[in-house]
Amino acid sequence: MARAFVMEFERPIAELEDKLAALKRLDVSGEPELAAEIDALQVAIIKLRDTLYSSLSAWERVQVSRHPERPKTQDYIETLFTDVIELRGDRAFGDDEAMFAGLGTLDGRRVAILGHRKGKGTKENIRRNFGMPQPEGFRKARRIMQLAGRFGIPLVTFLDTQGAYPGIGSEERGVAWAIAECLATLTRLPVPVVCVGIGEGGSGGALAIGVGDRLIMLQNAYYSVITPEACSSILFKDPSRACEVAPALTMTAEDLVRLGLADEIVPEPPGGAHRDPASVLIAVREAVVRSLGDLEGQSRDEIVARRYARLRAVGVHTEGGV
Amino acid sequence: MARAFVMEFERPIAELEDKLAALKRLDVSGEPELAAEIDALQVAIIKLRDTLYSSLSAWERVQVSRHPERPKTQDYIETLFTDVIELRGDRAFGDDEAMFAGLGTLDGRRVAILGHRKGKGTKENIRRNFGMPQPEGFRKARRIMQLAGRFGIPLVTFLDTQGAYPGIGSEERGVAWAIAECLATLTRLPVPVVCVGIGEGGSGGALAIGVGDRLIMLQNAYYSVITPEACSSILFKDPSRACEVAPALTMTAEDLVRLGLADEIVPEPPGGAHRDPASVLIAVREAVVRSLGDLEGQSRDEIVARRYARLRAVGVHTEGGV
Amino acid sequence: MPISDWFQAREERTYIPVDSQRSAADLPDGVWVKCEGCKKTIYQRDFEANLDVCPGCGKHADIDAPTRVLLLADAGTFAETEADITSADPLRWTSGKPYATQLETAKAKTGLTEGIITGRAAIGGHPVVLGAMDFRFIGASMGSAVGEKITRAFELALAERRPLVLVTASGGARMQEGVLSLMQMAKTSAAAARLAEAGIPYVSILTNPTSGGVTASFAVLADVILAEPGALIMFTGPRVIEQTIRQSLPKGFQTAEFLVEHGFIDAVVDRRELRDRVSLLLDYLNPGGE
Amino acid sequence: MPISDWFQAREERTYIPVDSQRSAADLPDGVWVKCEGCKKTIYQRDFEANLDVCPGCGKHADIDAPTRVLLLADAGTFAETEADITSADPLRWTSGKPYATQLETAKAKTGLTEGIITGRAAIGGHPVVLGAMDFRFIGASMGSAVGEKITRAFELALAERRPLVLVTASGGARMQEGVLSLMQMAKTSAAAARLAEAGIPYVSILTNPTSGGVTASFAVLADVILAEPGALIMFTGPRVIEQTIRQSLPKGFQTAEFLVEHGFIDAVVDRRELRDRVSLLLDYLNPGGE
Ligand SMILES: [Zn+2]
Ligand SMILES: [Zn+2]
Repeated sequence: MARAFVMEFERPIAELEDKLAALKRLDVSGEPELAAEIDALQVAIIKLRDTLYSSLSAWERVQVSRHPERPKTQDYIETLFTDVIELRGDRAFGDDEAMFAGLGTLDGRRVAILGHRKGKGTKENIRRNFGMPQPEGFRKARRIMQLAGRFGIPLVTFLDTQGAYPGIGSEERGVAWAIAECLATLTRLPVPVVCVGIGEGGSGGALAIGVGDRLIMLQNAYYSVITPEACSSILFKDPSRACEVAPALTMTAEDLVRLGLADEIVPEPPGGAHRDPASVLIAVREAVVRSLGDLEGQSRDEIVARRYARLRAVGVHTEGGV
Repeated sequence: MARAFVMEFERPIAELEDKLAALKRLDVSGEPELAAEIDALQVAIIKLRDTLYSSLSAWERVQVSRHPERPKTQDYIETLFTDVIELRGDRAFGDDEAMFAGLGTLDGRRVAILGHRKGKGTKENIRRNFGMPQPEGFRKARRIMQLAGRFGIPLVTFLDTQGAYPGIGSEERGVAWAIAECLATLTRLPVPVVCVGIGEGGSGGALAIGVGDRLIMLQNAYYSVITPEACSSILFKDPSRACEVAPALTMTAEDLVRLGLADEIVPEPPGGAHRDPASVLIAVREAVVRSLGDLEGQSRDEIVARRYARLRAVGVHTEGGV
Repeated sequence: MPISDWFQAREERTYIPVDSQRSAADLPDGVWVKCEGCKKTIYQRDFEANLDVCPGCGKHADIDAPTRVLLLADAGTFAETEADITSADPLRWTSGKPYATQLETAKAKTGLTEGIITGRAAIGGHPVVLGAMDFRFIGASMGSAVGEKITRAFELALAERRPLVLVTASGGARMQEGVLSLMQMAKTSAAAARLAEAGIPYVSILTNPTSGGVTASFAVLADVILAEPGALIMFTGPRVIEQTIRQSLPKGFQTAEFLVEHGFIDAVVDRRELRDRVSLLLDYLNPGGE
Repeated sequence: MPISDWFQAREERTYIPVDSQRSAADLPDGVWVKCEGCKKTIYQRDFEANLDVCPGCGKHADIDAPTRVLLLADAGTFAETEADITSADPLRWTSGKPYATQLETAKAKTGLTEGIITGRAAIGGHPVVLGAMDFRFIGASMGSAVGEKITRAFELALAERRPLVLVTASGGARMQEGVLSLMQMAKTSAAAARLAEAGIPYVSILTNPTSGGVTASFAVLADVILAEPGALIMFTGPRVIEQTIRQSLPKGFQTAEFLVEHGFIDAVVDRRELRDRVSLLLDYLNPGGE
């Protein structure tokens, strides 16, 4: 795999890899020491990566979650589902390519699919606005939620966005209204909803399609009220202290499970999901199928009542001095 | 009243009025013949107007319906209703001033109000796009229909438009979709709906708020699938033969009553509603109040079922060779 | 018109025959048609085998309602309904060409009784109610008869809890029926809304051209809206808009692709994939239990 | 905080006193405030008599939640609910200023227990549930406690079939509660949607400033949305947008007036007319019979 992008905290690994690559370019025939050094380096790289990834900090996970080679919504849709039909447009203003909406079949189950859609490469990323939806994207999502509700089709969503796009048009066309209407619809949707955090889960833009009956988080995915950089900017007038605030924000998969917000974590290989996409995709598939199975057989009223109870329990406050 | 605008067919009256005005500027003291001539002219004008208006053609009525001094939606709202609250915006793109939406009280009844809103004078007309709504206007109307339905508030609508605005933005933002969604909502709205044709009733743009349980037409209002000019353009590649096609289009209040589409006609004074707005406003008020009274006391299901039956009966076709 | 007559009807369609010696019943190899997109000539036989899509440029030629039904319905499943509904001439319209004459001409030309065919059918094994409009019949404009047939299609779908699939192509309202024609927009929209309330799926397929009162009523009230490539879909026609705004319209304005970009259509689907796509959609959209 | 303390709380608000000798309990004639709009000085007494609206330029100064309740509720009708709900520090947040300290400071400064007051009240004789946010309390940001109080307000309105009136003012989510704060958007939206399903009216009044996660959840899910003149209402703050798009924003961007023009707010209402307008609205919007 071409190494196009190095995360800050992986610099030591990258240096070893550079060294290894240089050695490999030499002629090792009749140079047993060289060959041994290569072997040693390869082991060292694996060990270093295992060590680093055995205790990633929150901020390091955020970086992994943003890795350009990380599997994207489109990868999940293409790999997990068959018979996919994309449904486009908000019926009011536009079709937002930062949001995928459609139908697909997963292990024989017919479901509706929503997902933030980052691009691969600059051109696609520009078209998809780096996965940051505008109001049209949320309105399309809401339309497909309603379609799923009308026809009793379970909904699976993939979260991977830094948030709604912060532009003039977004505000002019009521991004807050669009998100709120998604939330109102999604929280009362009378079909099972399974959400999967596959990468970034930034603020209201993620939440708009990120509330359901099950939340599955990839190990290095995050879900946060605010990006660490933005939080750092507010607290310290300086975005560079993101690494300090990231742990405080309780945004990692582990944090979410501990807080009772996420139901399970799909482990990632050392180095992150992009180091072995197939294993991650298979594990996600398994988790989603299992979750959908768990949620089967409830009446529409039960589904809505249970989701309300689940949401109702979220939060920690003090009452009557306790 | 300043004579700012003369309709083609009223030219003979205008000429007599000019003559009368000229005589009146003379000193009549000691000129009994002059005084007698003035009296005679005044009588002649009244008689001529009575004669003309006793048998207006369809095309003449269209002209009257467009008279710039004719009472507008805003006049009806201000005169008939108390406690009016305007509700603005489509919650998606804009607020269209060509469509009024709000709440008001009529003879103690609380109702929702919709109406095409032409302006008075050029400046206001430009702001209100000459009463031709764009998609935002229809979406606002639909929102207020839904509000009325949710809270059991009867709806009164005032029709006065040449149609939806035929512009690029209208098409880009889905005017057809916006009108269709109005129709779907309005035809199934579980509250009484009374529509009043006060002037122009052009095509889908009028229909979008013009379907209900009662249709009251002013004597010179029209309601048509197409404007006579546009029809003439299609048939003869020449808009000037509007006068020929107007009667064929069956668009006058009388036509609509005969076809069973309108329930009653509010008579207008000779010369049209603008010659005596007060009497027309009072008559409209009386007709609307009576219609609302007639529609009281039905369940939501009954209302919807009766409206469907009413619509279901519209149209004349041949079946089984009959 | 019974289903058995349709193959014949299809043979009788009037393309622009390059060879004017064309014989309707048995096409010799020498019969060509000219693609309206790339202007190239194509063997009519090849053209029809390709469902009237130009093998060169992909241009979808307009097709008639019987052909449309043949392309969409599973073989032998279509059973027409309401075939005896046809237009009266309620207003005794004589402006321009008399309406009665137009109706007679249209019937003779098309072999149809109105601008739409409706019936029960199966698509990919799914029982459906299927309707297809035929632009050759006075522009498949919506008068009382078309409005009634569409309304009954909605009502049949509701009564039998079958999904409804409608293929539109229409010049809009039928002005020869005056305000009665306008009111068909409300009638069909009410029927569509009633079907939606009952949770029965409705898929519409907008084909070239769909405009005016048809676009602004039942055609766009579907759960899923598909369109054929290049189809012009609009409320107001381009000439009227140009006259109003006194400027020329952007390229691609009011095409299916333009409408997808603006959020109004779910997908543009090649005619050759339409049946599969509709069938797959119906796999997902099951009539809900009421 | 009992209602009787509010008049006192109102006296204690910190304006920008031109005369720094200002005594809280008894305002002498010499106490002035400076209008943030036209920068003119006004007798504080006159200013308060005018509901903190500048008599000169009409600028609406920000007011606190107790004052807001006084202005909206019929005299003596407000009975606070859930007054004992306050924020915990679930994440033991210490980045920047420790959250626990911020909470203590806010409580001391405002005399409130959280960034919102809720309760039963009457407005123009209509029994309602009324809530008002207080920006002085950590920007009335929505943490678990605010989210819980709002959710309970919706639930109380549902249980007693009373219309709900909420006055918003908020910096958005309370980041000191991390993702728990984000989830309050979903919780409050669910409660709002549930109230709407039951046909109970909900009127929201957006005041300066309302932003972020509050705007993008319960605040805009109302049947009728009013706003005060000049109020800034947004999802993303102007600085972040400017940094993203690298251009400056149009004049009036994100004001209440801007949002009316763009279709998102029903009306901008002068504070001095708000009570009457809400009361009139409630004349029209009756809780539907379920
Ligand atoms: Zn071609
Ligand atoms: Zn001032």
